[in-house]
Amino acid sequence: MPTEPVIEVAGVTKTFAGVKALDDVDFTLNRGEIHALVGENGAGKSTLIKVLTGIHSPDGGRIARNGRISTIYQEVNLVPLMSVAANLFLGREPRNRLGLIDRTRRDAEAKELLQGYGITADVSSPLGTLAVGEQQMVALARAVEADADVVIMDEPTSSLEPREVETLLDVVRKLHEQGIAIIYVSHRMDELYRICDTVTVLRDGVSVHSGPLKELPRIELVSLMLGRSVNEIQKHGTTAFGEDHHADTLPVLEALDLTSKPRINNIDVSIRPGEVVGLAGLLGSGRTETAKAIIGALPLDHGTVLVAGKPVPHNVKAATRAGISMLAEDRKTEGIIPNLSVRENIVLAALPKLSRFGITSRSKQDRIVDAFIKRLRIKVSSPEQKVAELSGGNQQKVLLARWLCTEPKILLLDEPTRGIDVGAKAEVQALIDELAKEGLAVLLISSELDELLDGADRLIVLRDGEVAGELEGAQLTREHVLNAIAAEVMDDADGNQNSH
Amino acid sequence: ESQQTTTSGGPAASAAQQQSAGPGCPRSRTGYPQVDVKGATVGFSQSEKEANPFRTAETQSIKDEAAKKGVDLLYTNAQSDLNKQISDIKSLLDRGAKLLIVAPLNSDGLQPAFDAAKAKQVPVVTIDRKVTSQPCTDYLTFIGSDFVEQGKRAAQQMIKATGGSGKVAILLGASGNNVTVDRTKGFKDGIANSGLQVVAEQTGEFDRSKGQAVMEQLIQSNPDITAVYAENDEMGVGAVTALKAAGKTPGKDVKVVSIDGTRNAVQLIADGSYTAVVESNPRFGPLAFETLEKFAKGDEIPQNIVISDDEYDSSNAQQKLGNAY
Amino acid sequence: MTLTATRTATRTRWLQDNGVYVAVVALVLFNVAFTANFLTVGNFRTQLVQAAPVLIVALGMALVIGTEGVDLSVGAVMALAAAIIPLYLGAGPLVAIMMALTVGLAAGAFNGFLVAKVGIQPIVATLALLVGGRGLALVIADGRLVQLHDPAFLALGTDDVLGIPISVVIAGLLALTVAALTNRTTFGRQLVAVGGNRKAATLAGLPVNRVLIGVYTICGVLAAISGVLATSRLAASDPADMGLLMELSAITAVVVGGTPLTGGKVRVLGTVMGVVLMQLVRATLIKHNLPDSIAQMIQAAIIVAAVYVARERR
Amino acid sequence: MQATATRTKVLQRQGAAVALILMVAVSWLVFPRFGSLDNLRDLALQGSFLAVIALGMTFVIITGGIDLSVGSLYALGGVLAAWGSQYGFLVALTLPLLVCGAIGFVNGLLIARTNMAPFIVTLASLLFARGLLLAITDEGANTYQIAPDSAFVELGRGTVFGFGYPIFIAAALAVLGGLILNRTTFGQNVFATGGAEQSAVLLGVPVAKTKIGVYTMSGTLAGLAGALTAAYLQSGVTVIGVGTELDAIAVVVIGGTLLSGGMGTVLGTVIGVGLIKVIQNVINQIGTLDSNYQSVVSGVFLLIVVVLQRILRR
Ligand SMILES: Nc1ncnc2c1ncn2[C@@H]1O[C@H](COP(=O)(O)OP(=O)(O)OP(=O)(O)O)[C@@H](O)[C@H]1O
Ligand SMILES: Nc1ncnc2c1ncn2[C@@H]1O[C@H](COP(=O)(O)OP(=O)(O)OP(=O)(O)O)[C@@H](O)[C@H]1O
Ligand SMILES: [Mg+2]
Ligand SMILES: [Mg+2]
Repeated sequence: MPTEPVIEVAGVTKTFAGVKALDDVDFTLNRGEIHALVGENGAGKSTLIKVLTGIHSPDGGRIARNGRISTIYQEVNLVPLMSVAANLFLGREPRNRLGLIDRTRRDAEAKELLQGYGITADVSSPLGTLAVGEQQMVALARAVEADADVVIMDEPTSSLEPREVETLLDVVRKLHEQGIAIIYVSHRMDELYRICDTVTVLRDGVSVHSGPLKELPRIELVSLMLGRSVNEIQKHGTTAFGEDHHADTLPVLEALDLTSKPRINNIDVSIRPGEVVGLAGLLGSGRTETAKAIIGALPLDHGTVLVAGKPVPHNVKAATRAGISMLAEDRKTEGIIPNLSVRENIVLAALPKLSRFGITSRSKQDRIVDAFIKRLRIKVSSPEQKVAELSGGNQQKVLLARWLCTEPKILLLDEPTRGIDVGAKAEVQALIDELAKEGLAVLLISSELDELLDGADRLIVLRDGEVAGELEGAQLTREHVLNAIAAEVMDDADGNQNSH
Repeated sequence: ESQQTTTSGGPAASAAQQQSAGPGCPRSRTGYPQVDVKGATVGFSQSEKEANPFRTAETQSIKDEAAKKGVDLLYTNAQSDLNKQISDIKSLLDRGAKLLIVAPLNSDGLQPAFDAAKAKQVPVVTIDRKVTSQPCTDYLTFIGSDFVEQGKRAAQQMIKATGGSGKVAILLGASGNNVTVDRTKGFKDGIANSGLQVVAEQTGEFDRSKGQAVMEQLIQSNPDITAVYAENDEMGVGAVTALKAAGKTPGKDVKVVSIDGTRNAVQLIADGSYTAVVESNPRFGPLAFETLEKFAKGDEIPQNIVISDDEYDSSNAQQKLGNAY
Repeated sequence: MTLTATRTATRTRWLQDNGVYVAVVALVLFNVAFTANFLTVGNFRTQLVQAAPVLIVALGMALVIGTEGVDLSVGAVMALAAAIIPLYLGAGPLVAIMMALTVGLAAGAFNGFLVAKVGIQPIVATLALLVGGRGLALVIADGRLVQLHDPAFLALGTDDVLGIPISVVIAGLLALTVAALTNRTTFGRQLVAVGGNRKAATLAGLPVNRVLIGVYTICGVLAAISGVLATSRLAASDPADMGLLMELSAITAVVVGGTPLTGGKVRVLGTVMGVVLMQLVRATLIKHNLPDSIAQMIQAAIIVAAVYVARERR
Repeated sequence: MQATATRTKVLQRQGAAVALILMVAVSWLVFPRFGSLDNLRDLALQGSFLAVIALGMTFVIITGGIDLSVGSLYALGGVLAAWGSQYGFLVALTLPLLVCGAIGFVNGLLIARTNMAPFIVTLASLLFARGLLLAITDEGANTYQIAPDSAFVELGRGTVFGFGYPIFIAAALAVLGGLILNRTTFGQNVFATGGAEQSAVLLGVPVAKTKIGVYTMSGTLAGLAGALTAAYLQSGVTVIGVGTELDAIAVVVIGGTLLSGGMGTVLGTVIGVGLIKVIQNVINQIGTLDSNYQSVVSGVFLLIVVVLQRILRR
């Protein structure tokens, strides 16, 4: 294998208002290799990528690029109001003889191209109408088609479901065969071991290890990332969930016949105190919608939500008061208030409780905020730090803390571990366990099957906005779930494979 | 000349004795058809909202006289938008106006409207503001005050009140407005040979509160001001409020002269806290219709019909208070 | 090298946060040196009295801007308040003032309703009232300026409390109230959260609609208070000119004071200083008898300079 | 069901068009004079000046910005054209385009490179351009006249079938604008910049250049509108353009362009211009309306249109 570097970085440093995001980092990417970039939340992965692509200019160090780079950034970075086709071809649109954009051709080409990625949506509709996963695939298609020598993928699978992950990995392999070098960032260990050749580990902005991946046992990789010795890391399964929960009382949450056409149809969900109910399904099957319907953020055609047997008016305020809380899927647009401090973000939902006659009490706030920062191990320089400056995982913890402050009875968690590093993920999962033990009713939405299987006591499987089945106890196996989730779809996929 | 009064009180504008010489304009020269005022459809295009006394009295005077003469009056208001005034005039023509009275928003820029009137052979009488187009061809005649002259008369009042020496502050009208330009020129020409010295000239935008605010600043920076010339009454009244608040006695330590003849200002003269007001008579109704009648008869119409404006000072304010608008 | 870089960064940061105070101090020093009779009690009094109505409007505007909104109707609301006063002055100044404030409250609530419940973008929602409100005021007042003579009402514009003009005292108290409101109350923090990320605030169960309607209502009432004070100072109800272009003055002061138009942040003291700065600029230009043309260009330059210093870095 | 869905979609996107057709139909029936050729010609001509300004504003608003300076630039453009006309047609036409374009360019530069809010930057140039205008007209004392028989006047006064040249110029520019917006890379960049600025940067869109481009365009078009108006009026009138920026913003928004950026059409803007002008015309047709009521009616109309649009979009 020729080891000709396409990207070489030496001694790069980058500081954000006091935070050293990158500290004297060396990094080399060779032609044709798939290079894993790993590290805890806030280790500096995204920052390194932005420095590589020139979005950020480093404070010091040297960068040599030898070829064109194409990037899929961590958050979907496309334009939601523009059409799918326009997004795909932005900046390199096909033109007619007059030099004007040939929209017919653009749409036709886009349609054909996206079929290769399993997307059949109308390419002339706004990108924003696609599910997050589909958007991520469009971003992937855009990056891959850009004729680059290097493709950088920052957590490309974080919002993909298993079938789409396979499609993505296929694409990665295809690129690899064409001799294109790839930087691959992910918190999902098994993906890394399946496709990557080499690995670089960042910890607190410092590159602590660089070398072949296959020779590095998983446990050692994790210890490098967390900076703790192998012995220190308890051996556990893929998730940190413990035993099943005991819940034999009456359901605290009953959602009956939730319907909001065309997204969801006649969905029933009930959760008992101390129970974790999982919502499984493909992207776009209506899981987020279901959760939003329960909390009253989605206009309903009909349906009722009962908390402890009492009907709750259909709006977020009433639901919150009744004890329902929801951790939104997209923390950037629906979660954090970027301008406000960590403290203010945490106390936001509980403010009325922490105030007297509408006057806020700073001491009460500080007490509660300190407690949660400790309990959830949120990494902040001070509670007064702007939340926008935190890494994704820590932002997620801040949001969890926001909800726990309100002492809810029911917690709706939409992809609570998306984009969170192994350490933090384990913490969040353990926390969910703990909360359930304390008697909370939890609705857990996740695209990671393992998380659902280990974490949930019962699984409701959605398909096209309807309940396709409920699994419990011994039925909670990969095979059962996959069957229920996607019976037809899997058939389709098989059909495609046959015709290959 | 007999004095006509209108319902809005005070005498109607009457032509001054001395009119500038120049060729008159008989209907024969225009070739326009004869239109009897009685029963005719007459269009009136007002330039600004009737939110200040001048415009209120002006519109009222036209409407009253129209009713008296039995004409069918069409009325539009351009809301201070020049393009709208052009449209307004065109639409008046379109709606069948055979005679037009226009209070122009600005001296320039109405040419397209005049051309439209010319094409339909409709005579246009402009009131209160003279336009730069050709009389007799583009429009029939102008009826109104001579703003430069008003400024000069204000200067004379000021010289009389101050004895021709002291420091004057000028509260200018709105920038870019030709009334401002003319009243400033007249006043400055008028005081040129006196001992009056202009120490500040700042715009109060013809607005009472702006006039007051500017005056407050000027009193602070130039405590030795002895006279204020305001280019309309509103700013003058504002200046009086400012002067009083600063502990001065307007009309005594600081002379205040302005132009317009609104009731508020004239009342202040009568009360002794204002020096003088040069009138700008807005009651054009009778004179405007009379001119149109003469035109129909075939008489020669002079290019400009300058009206004789009155003056108010301490000697006559009390008895003439009824004339103010 | 890093040390100097950090020091420069700290310095820009400091300037960014305190630029408006620096500008006010600089302008005061300039005037002390070059403007005749600047250092007099009367002069400071004049500046404060003139700044008070603008400040009161700007306080409301700052709150609205904090929710990522804007209120173009404040000038029209001032005119409405002015038009109402003479109608009820016969029943006593207190009744007249209450009626004027009620109208401001109604106008603000209407704006808030359009923004929160109907979902119209703030600029457009309040543009309707900007266009129609002044017309309505003129209709109410029959298009006329009315001279006011009620001594109790006029005292509001001329009298002092402890040697400080009443309107200045009121403006100061309101500034303190608004500062406490934004920083120390649930409502204030919710307001900033709504401006910072409305979607997230909704999902967090915040009473978003109530906050929005509340903020526009407060802004409407403050505009009405300002209209009342300005009317009493003018000793006349002048709906045609009252508060003309006030929306732009208020927005300018708020932004110059360091509150970003993108919402999620309210700087009350900054707003006060923004108003003072713009007042001093105007005063300086008048006192130096600059022609309107130069005065407008200088104002433009100062606005750009002040906002440039206080801008948020990317 | 599909058909209904499509129909609602059409209705949603063309709410303004539907309103315009209704307005025209009703006016035609109620006011016999409304449909006269003379009236329609004048309507179109009056609309054309606003349309040229609003075209630039459309681009600016799609990038998520706003341009308050267009009213002043419109007036400045007219004055420059009138002054330039003494040196011939070419100078009269290009001088306003160059100067106003340059001010627009500076707007864009400040907005794109320094992260200052468009609202405040263009507010400053509103003042600056007005000041400049006053400076070159001796504080407004000089109104430059254009020789009535010059070729430049023909540009504003010439007609084809009675329809003035400015109508055709505006129409051609609208078509060109539509093509640029939808069929060129620049147009796509405009949408991307307004739709999601951060993403656009990451997608390699030259966001700064795009912004500079739209503000330059907006300034230039405002200057052009001023030049055309001067040619039509045969003089460089100094008092026009006050509040024109609000008219332009209103028509763009009525036309369905999102004030938050990322979405909009030129056709919508043209329809918006049509709506505003028809409303104004109808008020005149009614004839007897008190001048104070006129703005109330305009405000109410504006409100009805935006509320309807909002309801349709749901
Ligand atoms: N624009 C910014 N301003 C201030 N601090 C920043 C900024 N971007 C990143 N940081 C800080 O730099 C550090 C590295 O962040 P980065 O986004 O690179 O982490 P990451 O490794 O990609 O984490 P994750 O796995 O959560 O995506 C963090 O401490 C973060 O808070
Ligand atoms: N704003 C929207 N407008 C139109 N369609 C939407 C919108 N949001 C979601 N949808 C559609 O509704 C369906 C359900 O989406 P939803 O986000 O609930 O899926 P999900 O199962 O939660 O998947 P995910 O894993 O992305 O959260 C999808 O087909 C999606 O495309
Ligand atoms: Mg990252
Ligand atoms: Mg989802």
